[in-house]
Amino acid sequence: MNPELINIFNSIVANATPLVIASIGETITERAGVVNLSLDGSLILSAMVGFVAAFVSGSAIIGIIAAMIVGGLIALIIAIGGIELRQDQVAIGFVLTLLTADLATFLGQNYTRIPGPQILRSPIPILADIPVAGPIFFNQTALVYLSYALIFGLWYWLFRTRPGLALRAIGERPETAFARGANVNRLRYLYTIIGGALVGLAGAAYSLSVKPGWATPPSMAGDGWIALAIVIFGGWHPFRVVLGAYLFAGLRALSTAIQRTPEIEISVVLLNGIPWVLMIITLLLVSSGAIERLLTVLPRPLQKWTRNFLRSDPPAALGTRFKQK
Amino acid sequence: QDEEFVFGMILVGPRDDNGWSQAHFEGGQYVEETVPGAKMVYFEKLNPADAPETTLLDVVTEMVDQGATVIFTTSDEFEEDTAGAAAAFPDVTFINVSGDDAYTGEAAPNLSNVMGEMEWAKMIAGCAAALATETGSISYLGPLINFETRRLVASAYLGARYCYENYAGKDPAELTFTVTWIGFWFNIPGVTLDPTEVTNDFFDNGADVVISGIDTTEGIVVAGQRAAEGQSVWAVPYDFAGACEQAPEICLGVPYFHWGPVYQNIVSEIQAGTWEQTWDWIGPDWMDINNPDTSAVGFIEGTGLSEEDKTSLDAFIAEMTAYATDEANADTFFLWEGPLSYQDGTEIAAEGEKLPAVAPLGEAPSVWYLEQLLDGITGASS
Amino acid sequence: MGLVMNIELKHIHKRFGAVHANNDINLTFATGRIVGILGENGAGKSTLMKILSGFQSMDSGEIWLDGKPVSYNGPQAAIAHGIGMLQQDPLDVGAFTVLENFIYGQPGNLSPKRKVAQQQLEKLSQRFGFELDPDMPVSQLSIGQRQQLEIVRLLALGVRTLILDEPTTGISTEQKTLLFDALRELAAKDSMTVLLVSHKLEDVIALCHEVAVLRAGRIVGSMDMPATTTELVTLMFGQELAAQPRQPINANSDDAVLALHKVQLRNKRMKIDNISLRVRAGEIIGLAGLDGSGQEMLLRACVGLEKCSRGQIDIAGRDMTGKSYREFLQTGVAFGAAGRLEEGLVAGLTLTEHIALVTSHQSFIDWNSARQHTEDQIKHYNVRGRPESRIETLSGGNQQRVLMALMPQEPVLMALEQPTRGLDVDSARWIWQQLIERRKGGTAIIFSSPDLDELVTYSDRIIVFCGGWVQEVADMENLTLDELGRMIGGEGVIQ
Amino acid sequence: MRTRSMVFGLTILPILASLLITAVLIMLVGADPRAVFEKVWEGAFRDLRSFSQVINFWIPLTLVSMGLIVTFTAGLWNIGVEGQMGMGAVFATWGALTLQLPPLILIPVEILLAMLGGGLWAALVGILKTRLKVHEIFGGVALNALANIASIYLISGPWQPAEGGSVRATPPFPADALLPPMSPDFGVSLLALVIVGVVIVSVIVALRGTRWGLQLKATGKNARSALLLGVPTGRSAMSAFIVCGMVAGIAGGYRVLFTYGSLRPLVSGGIGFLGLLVVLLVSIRALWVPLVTFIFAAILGGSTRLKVALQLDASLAGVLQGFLVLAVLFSNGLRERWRETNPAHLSETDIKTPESLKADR
Ligand SMILES: Nc1ncnc2c1ncn2[C@@H]1O[C@H](COP(=O)(O)OP(=O)(O)OP(=O)(O)O)[C@@H](O)[C@H]1O
Ligand SMILES: Nc1ncnc2c1ncn2[C@@H]1O[C@H](COP(=O)(O)OP(=O)(O)OP(=O)(O)O)[C@@H](O)[C@H]1O
Ligand SMILES: [Mg+2]
Ligand SMILES: [Mg+2]
Repeated sequence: MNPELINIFNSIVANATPLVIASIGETITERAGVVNLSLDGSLILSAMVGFVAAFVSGSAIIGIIAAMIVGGLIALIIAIGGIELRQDQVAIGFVLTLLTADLATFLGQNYTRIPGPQILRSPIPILADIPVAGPIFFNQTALVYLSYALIFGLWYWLFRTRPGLALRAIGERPETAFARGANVNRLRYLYTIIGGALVGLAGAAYSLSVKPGWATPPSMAGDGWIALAIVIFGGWHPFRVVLGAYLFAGLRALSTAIQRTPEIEISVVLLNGIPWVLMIITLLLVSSGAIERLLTVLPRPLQKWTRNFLRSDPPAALGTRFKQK
Repeated sequence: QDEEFVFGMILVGPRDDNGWSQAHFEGGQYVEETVPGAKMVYFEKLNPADAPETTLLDVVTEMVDQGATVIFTTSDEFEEDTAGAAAAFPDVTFINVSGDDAYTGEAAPNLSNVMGEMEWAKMIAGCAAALATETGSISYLGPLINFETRRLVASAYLGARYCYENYAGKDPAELTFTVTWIGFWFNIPGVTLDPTEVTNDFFDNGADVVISGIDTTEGIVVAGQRAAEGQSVWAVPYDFAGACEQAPEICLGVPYFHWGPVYQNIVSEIQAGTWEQTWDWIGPDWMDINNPDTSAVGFIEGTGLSEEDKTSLDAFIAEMTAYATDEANADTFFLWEGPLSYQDGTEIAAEGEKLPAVAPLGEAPSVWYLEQLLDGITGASS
Repeated sequence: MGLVMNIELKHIHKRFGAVHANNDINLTFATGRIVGILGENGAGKSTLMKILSGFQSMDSGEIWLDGKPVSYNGPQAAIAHGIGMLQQDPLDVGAFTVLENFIYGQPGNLSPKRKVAQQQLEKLSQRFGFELDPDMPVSQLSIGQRQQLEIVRLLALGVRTLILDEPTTGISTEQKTLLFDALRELAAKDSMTVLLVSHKLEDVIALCHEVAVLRAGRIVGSMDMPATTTELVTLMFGQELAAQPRQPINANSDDAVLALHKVQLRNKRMKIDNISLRVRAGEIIGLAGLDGSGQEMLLRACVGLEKCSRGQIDIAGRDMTGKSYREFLQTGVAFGAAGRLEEGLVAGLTLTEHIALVTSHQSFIDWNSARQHTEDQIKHYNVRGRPESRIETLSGGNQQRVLMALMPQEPVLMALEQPTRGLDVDSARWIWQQLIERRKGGTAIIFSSPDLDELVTYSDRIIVFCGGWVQEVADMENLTLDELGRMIGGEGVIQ
Repeated sequence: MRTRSMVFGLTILPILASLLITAVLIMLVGADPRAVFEKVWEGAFRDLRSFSQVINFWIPLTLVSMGLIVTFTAGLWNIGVEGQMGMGAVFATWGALTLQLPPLILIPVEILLAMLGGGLWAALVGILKTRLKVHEIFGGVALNALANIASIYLISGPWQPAEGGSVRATPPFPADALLPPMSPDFGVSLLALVIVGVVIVSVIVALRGTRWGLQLKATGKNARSALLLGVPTGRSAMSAFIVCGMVAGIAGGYRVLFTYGSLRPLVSGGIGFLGLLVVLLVSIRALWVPLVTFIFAAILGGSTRLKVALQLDASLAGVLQGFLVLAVLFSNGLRERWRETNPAHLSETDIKTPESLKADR
């Protein structure tokens, strides 16, 4: 493969990483039956706090921790409002989307465009030498490696462990989970906060690595919505979610590449619409049942294997409230 | 005992963007320091992304209310609204940077335009890039496409081509000069391309120098990141004297505006009652382009420049100074002489012919009203 | 396996607001016995069983196991004490596989041993003759299979007392036999205590050793079996219920109100071919079959909610194939779904708003007359509720009455899913009175029901759905419940 | 007694709480909260000119909020309202730039065009929702961005003035194409005020007294049941989107035909999102909308002065509004919980005794 192409794929993986982490976080939250709609604002606020904390302390790690706390706190507000006070989760999430973005602008106003700590690429010794895949996947930042761990970790947790069964059950049928000994609401709190903390981590991945620094308008604005769409496209399955995130980053890279190609004459402005058109198309793909239909075409043994992977129904109790006795 | 003199400063970006807006803000501060009694009121981030609900007229109204008698509207984006505000407040003087209303005669009598001749500094930027590049591939991070941005890209290109051939001693045909436009002066998520991603894309595709044409610092930030990861890449930021601080070790230098003396001049004239409507395009002080009290435009060499390249660059600047201080070259720019043609092949200056700095649009080609990019540049002209 | 388990309930009280659902309940269940818990709707049966199995807390009272008082919070703790309950709608997770469902809730370390669990599942299933594919998603099982899964799951957890709340609704005769055999074996061989809540007296008679009867939250009596249906009914309602007189149809015309010509219906799970049916005015057609055998699909197809993939549907002589539900409504059909608050009534709207929704045909609503109309309907249908009451505050029976009131006065055809679901004998009879009233006016009725008794009692003709096939009962005169049950289970189907 | 003071407390509490939080934040960046609230007040009500600026926010904000009352009633999250404003502005701009008509005809035509643009864009969200099952939140977010991009494309491309291309604005509209202000001192359009009045009254009447309104309500509460009761729910939802889109279109049209006098990028100015906050704040009670929008408009209008006078970022206004809505949602939740634990306050139809149930059997 020519080196430019490897570079480009490497950048796609790097650029997709915050999307991956955020949508994995949201997948966890939604698997537990809670919608955290605030992603777009959460990413912005946690990116700001992550950068400022890293800047003030001089340590990227402290920045990451601060960002995760912010993400977790936002999720906690959603959990209290949605679980304890039984208000519409979508409404709270939406208000928080706007509020946290404004809060970031307001509180971060004295920290814009200053150089601060960054997380740089650190190739993994032997793996990075694998032809093609090595330089693409293993010449990356620690956050990217962490995202790999999250992907496989979540898959293992969901489909191979007892607590994973409970996590899926509280999102699918909380009554059952309750009957089998789960403290549904407490678990929902827990996973909502964990999911939110991961969204916070994704915010830090922007401001400390992928789009280093803090500025207004925040450069990650809009990505939260895309991450939410990716979760749907990904059918709440970690592998497919990741596929969605990479696909998305790839197609976004394409719109830059198109401008570089003088043969294709298309208005620069219109090119910027591509991600949004893509977002609708991917959702259409899922909602039209095209993916489900694929399932019926497959031979039977494969069907069994792919059923989990290709599902497109949200967790049955998503966004609902559970009244624990 | 000094009578207070309030002037307004309206910025399109944040006052600390390390770029265009910060340069204006510091120009205002310069006036506060040098003109007794002068006091600045400012409004930053007046743009559709940061303050979607606020209009320029709202801001002007507030400023007049605070006692401002002269207001600087510091973006091409404010051209129409400044004209509207000038009509609404005939007693207040408006200075729009840049704009051409005062040139075309559309402006109300209380409105002037002023701009610095950044073209010179952009040529130096192009030269520095050409001296540093190892891959022979230079990328230009363009904002939106208009007359100003096209002529700045072209200036950088001309500087690069000239130095690549005459100072680096390489074949200019092998120089790649690519521009990618993000769609606005700075990143507006969801509306523009992301300059961070675009800069990464430059480096991924083999460029090793990025010249920034946008108001903000993404270009040098990404280059700094890449360099920290071990790549040999460089950047030329834009607009603001301190922009190199984002990543000094890979900064080749920065072409910048120094608005302080320009603004001080205007304010003094208004105070003295000698102000008259003008359309000003102000060049550098050729005695010392980096003199903070006299030069409107300058180029600060960066620490990323090697000793050898520094020598070459100084020689280039000397050559340019010699050209510019020669009376015979009045109202023309260095390197802007034929043969020059547009991207589509239309010739705009024949061999030996110099392109005029400005001529009414549609009557003759000129640097100010450059309608396309020059032949040899890769990237969209419109 | 001779572990003894003696359960004593002492002075149990439970209130829901003003409702005294359990009022000083004292009961003893001996080991190895199968006990029937009877009572009309709202008597407090489910509440008591939920308290015993930890699903609900009691206000006061004590539970003694083997002579010792115990207290537990939550069903998991009850299971740890050996008491497990099987809910009417089994509490499982549709998105899980059978094996995952079996594993979920078992104690153990982080990562369960799937092989070991699978062997355990297979061993238990084999013992009772259950057929459970471990990799099948639960959402694709029938109710009966889900119950079986729930039973083996509880047994694997070491449960000594098994509580079943209305387990025989929606399962085939075959599965019922299997279930009852298993329960008898558990009581006899394993000395387990089995508590059975049921409205179906014949089940109770077939299975139980003794019964206890609740009314309005109190124990009103108990008796040892065997006993006759009449004796049980008298104990439950304090009186003997008169048999419903059967009205002959006055089908004086041969014109079909509804005609299906070689209709094919399909969904993700099944395909039913070649359904042909003519329904005359005033006729009542019962649709029998296990849950999800296609009865619902057919009912919905008759009102345009389900598209036929082939064939033709006529309503009152008009070809309606491929028309929308709204167009069907205009021809004078009415539809009542099983889930009242999910499909039929709008929680959050008042009774008046419901009435106005179906009766206003002007752009502007005359709220005064709508209210007047609602009051009339409330009187006519004997609804306990006021015009401004929100619909969800009414009890199930009253909601069903409102649903009737919302249907057009003289529809050509009524298609009803389980019209008496969840209603007690008394309310169910009232509903049927109303329906029979309408058929006199020429309305044809087509309904489905999991209750064979109801089917046999009220239908003029019965269509049986089984495994993708439909078949009409030929000899209605001599049809017995047993026979119908066997047909539902798949016997005697002409393939 | 206790009940009333409790309910009152739960209404006043969120307002105090959000003011308090905002004050703390202001101190956090080293400013004086009193001065901030003072400047905002001054900025809004200093003189006729500043007051007219408030009204100029109030007009589109009220329009949009009334439109959103309709979609919320139908149970729809019309986040796409921003884009609907944008498209209203684009269509009105087309009229203003190209049509040569006497003002008496031109202005109504422009307003109709704005309704058409907003309605069309809303219909797209509606089709995605009702036919293609794409959730309206995602359809809306994407179409917002696309409306924006479309307007920037038109501004910098086809509608670009000959002498320079940028994404800043179209050339100013001819004077005849603009809505006239009431007086030079009070820069507010009388026509727009009349339209707002008509919209407020019609939405309230339509939701309370018409079959369409009742059908919307039923669709919003339980679309499946509503369908089975004979409500054309798909059509209901579509009509709610379109009505909201048309009203939002007028609001967008107002921004270009009065506020700016030309088309700008992001012309909606975030007013659509603010409308969503308003409707959440009033829990879909239409009567409260004009008052709440007035308060929001005053905060918005006042915050320009905040920035000029105190150099505080105007995002503070958004922070205050956001906290207010959040606090109200939370206090609603607290109130419901409190009611639950004090069942005496349930209306008597909520629970019946077994005796009364048995009475008529
Ligand atoms: N969670 C609850 N909240 C309020 N009231 C309740 C609740 N659960 C039950 N009730 C009321 O308690 C009474 C007893 O209900 P229960 O479910 O025990 O009756 P049941 O005998 O099982 O009736 P059915 O035969 O209809 O199942 C009813 O009046 C019911 O309305
Ligand atoms: N989960 C619940 N929460 C609150 N109230 C409830 C609940 N369940 C039932 N109720 C109330 O209890 C009363 C009885 O409800 P239920 O549906 O059990 O009646 P029922 O006794 O079965 O009567 P019917 O024979 O009419 O169905 C109703 O007023 C209902 O509002
Ligand atoms: Mg009941
Ligand atoms: Mg019950």
